[in-house]
Order: sequence, then structure tokens, then C-alpha cells
Amino acid sequence: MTLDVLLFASYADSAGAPSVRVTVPDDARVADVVQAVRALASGSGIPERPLVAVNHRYAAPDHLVCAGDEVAFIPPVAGG
Amino acid sequence: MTLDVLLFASYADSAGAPSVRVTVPDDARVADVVQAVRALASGSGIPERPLVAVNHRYAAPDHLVCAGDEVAFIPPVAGG
Amino acid sequence: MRTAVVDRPIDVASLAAEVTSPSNGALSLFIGTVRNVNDGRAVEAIEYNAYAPMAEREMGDIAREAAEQFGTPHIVIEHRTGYVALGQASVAIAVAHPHRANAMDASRWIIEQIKGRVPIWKMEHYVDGSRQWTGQGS
Amino acid sequence: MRTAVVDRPIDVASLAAEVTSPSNGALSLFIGTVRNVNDGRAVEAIEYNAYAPMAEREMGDIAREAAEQFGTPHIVIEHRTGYVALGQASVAIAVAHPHRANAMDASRWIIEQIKGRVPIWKMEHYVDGSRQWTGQGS
Repeated sequence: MTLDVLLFASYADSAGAPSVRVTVPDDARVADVVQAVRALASGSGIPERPLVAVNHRYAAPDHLVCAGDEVAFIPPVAGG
Repeated sequence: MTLDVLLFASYADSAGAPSVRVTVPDDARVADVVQAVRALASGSGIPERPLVAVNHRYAAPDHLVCAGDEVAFIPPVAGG
Repeated sequence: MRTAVVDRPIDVASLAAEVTSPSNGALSLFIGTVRNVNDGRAVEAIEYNAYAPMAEREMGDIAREAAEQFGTPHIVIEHRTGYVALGQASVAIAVAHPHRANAMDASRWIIEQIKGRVPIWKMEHYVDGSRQWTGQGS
Repeated sequence: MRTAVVDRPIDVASLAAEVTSPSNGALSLFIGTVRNVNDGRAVEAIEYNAYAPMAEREMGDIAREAAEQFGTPHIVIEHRTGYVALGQASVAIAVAHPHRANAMDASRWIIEQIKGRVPIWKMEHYVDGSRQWTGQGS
């Protein structure tokens, strides 16, 4: 399946875009999506284990990703 | 010396007045003023050891009272 | 730094504005309001009675002590007297500080000090028409 | 209970009014404001960037968790996004409760949760014209 992974703040700056597109196996987990993004030239600035959200909830590395899920990489938050 | 002792809240209600007049020796201490007030008919509702303020500051029982001092008996406070 | 015993409604927004400054990153406000029930009795209003000059002095001392202890001069305290209706503010504390923990610690310390040492008393007026001084067992 | 990510100034008085009710005796407000210095650098403004739908969801979760943990539904949280000038509010939390300790504990817990889990980032704009994302070492 093809996913558009949302990037924010320093991750978006590092990739030069607010999202990147990757293709992953249909049974991919969060960790696989991270690996696929980091394999891109634009994803080389993403750390090995970023926080990841799936459908607006933090998700563990072994969380199964489905087609149509909204996947986002979350840099260290700094609200308040 | 003669002192007008200020009373508040339940103490004023108990005395039926916002102040009571007492005469005490010139070398009287806070404890002596308390005793003099409690000896009045109107002062019988005052406890044995009320909080006392002299010139707007809490004062210990052995604090020396001078003519012209503003003496007040302070019921348990309940601000806020 | 400012403290006052007032006999008019407390303007919370104006207190907040008064302590706000670009050197601070945190503003903690505490507001005590009149509650419709106390010890199971239905309250209609509270009448606050102060030994005003001493209350002003104690509040000033508390603000100065808090300024020293928590490291900020940006402190405002107002306590209202007279008849205060349900839901209205009887006391308001505003503290601004560069850092949030200190601002919150300071406002908490201040309200505890106020309740412990400022000579102000409250007469609770109940819905059933009766009334009594709070916390004086009479 | 209400939470919102907003792109206009936060009205503290309106938040206070929103949680005020006669059943509560205490109102605790915390306001985070933009400070003129961070890590020794002169700041001119902060630009807040949010992953808005997730930020809204996390803030809603935080409010619901606080309501349960501290026992009050009277909670309002607003976080501002976009360019926020010195001294202006970036976040405001209002909690009303029958008792003061719970109101103050709740607002403190909420700001810590916001800082720990709501997907919002700040770009600091410095007086010298440079800028950087806060807390991301880049």
C-alpha cells in the first residue's frame, strides 16, 4: 500500500516537505513505515525511533498500519 | 491606662459591641488585657486565650501594651 | 506587587493584566468564589467582615514574603468585603513568574497564608434565612 | 468541559466565566505566556505549530482524564497557534472545583500533560533575526 506520512516542525524542515510518500507491504507495522521513510533521501534526517501517531493516537512500533490510516511522525512536543 | 479593645465577628456579637473599654495597670501585658476584658459582663464570652493583635500585628501574651496602642481580639480567621 | 481589601467586585482580567510582563512565561491565578453549599447547608451569600487595616498589613506581608520566597515581584492580591453573592469572587491572587512551577507554588502558598492569618471573617447567610459566622462554632 | 486549538488571542476572563458556577468554591487558572528570553537568547515572538486534529483529540483526552481524576467537569483548555507576541497567552487552563486543592492540582496536572503529549511545536523567533524549533536540538 501507499501512505502519505505527515511530518511536522523539524522533521518537515529536514525533509523539505510536510509529508512524504512511501510504499510498504500491506501487513506493515509502524516500525516498517519508519524504516521506509528513513530509506528515502528526504527521510534521512528522521531519527531511528520517532514518536508515531496513527489516526491521531500515539502508536507503538508493532502497531499494524492499514491502507487509509493517517500516519504522522511526531517530533518532541513543545506546547504550552 | 484605659484601652478600647476592638472586637470582631463572633467576639463582637458575644459582647454586643465592636469594642469594650478596660482599665489596666500601665505595665500591663496582653494577657492582663485579656483578663480584664473577660472580667467584664460583656466579655464573658471571650475565650481564655484569644489571638490578640497590637497595632495590627499578632502579639504574644507577654507583649507589653502601651497607652495609645490599638489592641484587637482576633477570632479564628476565615478569609478566602 | 499590590494588595488590597476592596468592597466592589474583583476584576480578574485586570489582575491578570497587572502582573503580565514579557519577562514572565507563566501566570497563575487563584480565585475563591462563594459556594452554594457548606457543611451540607444551602448558602445564599457570604458577608465578609475584615479588620481592614490589619488585613491590609498582613496581605502586604504575605505578598512580600512570597516575592522573596518564590522570586518574583509580580504579585497582586485582592480580598473583597461585604455581601458577596453566589459564584462571585471573594479573593483573587495573581502571580506571574518566568517559570510555571514557581508561579503555581506561590499562588498556592499565598491562599494558604491568607486563610491562616488575614483577619477576615465570613458570615454565611443560608437559604432558610438563618446565618452564622463560619468556623467559629457559634 | 471544552478544549480548543485557536488561532486568535485567548480571552482569560471569558474562560474564567465559562467554568464558574455556584457549586464551586475555587477557580484555578494557569496561563502560559511568551517570554522575552529563552536559554539566554532574546526572543521576539513564538510561532506555534500544531498537528491540529491530533492536538484537539489529546487535549480532549487530557480534560476528560482530569475531570475523572480530580472530580470536576468544569474544565476549559485553549491552546493558541500561529505567531504569538511577547507577553501574550499561548495556553490557558481554567478549572473550577468545590475545593481549592483539587482545582490547583488539576490545573497543574493539565499543563504538565499538555507539555508532555499534545503535538504542538514552537518556533522561536529571536531579536537577532534567527529562529529555531524549541527543544529539538536543530
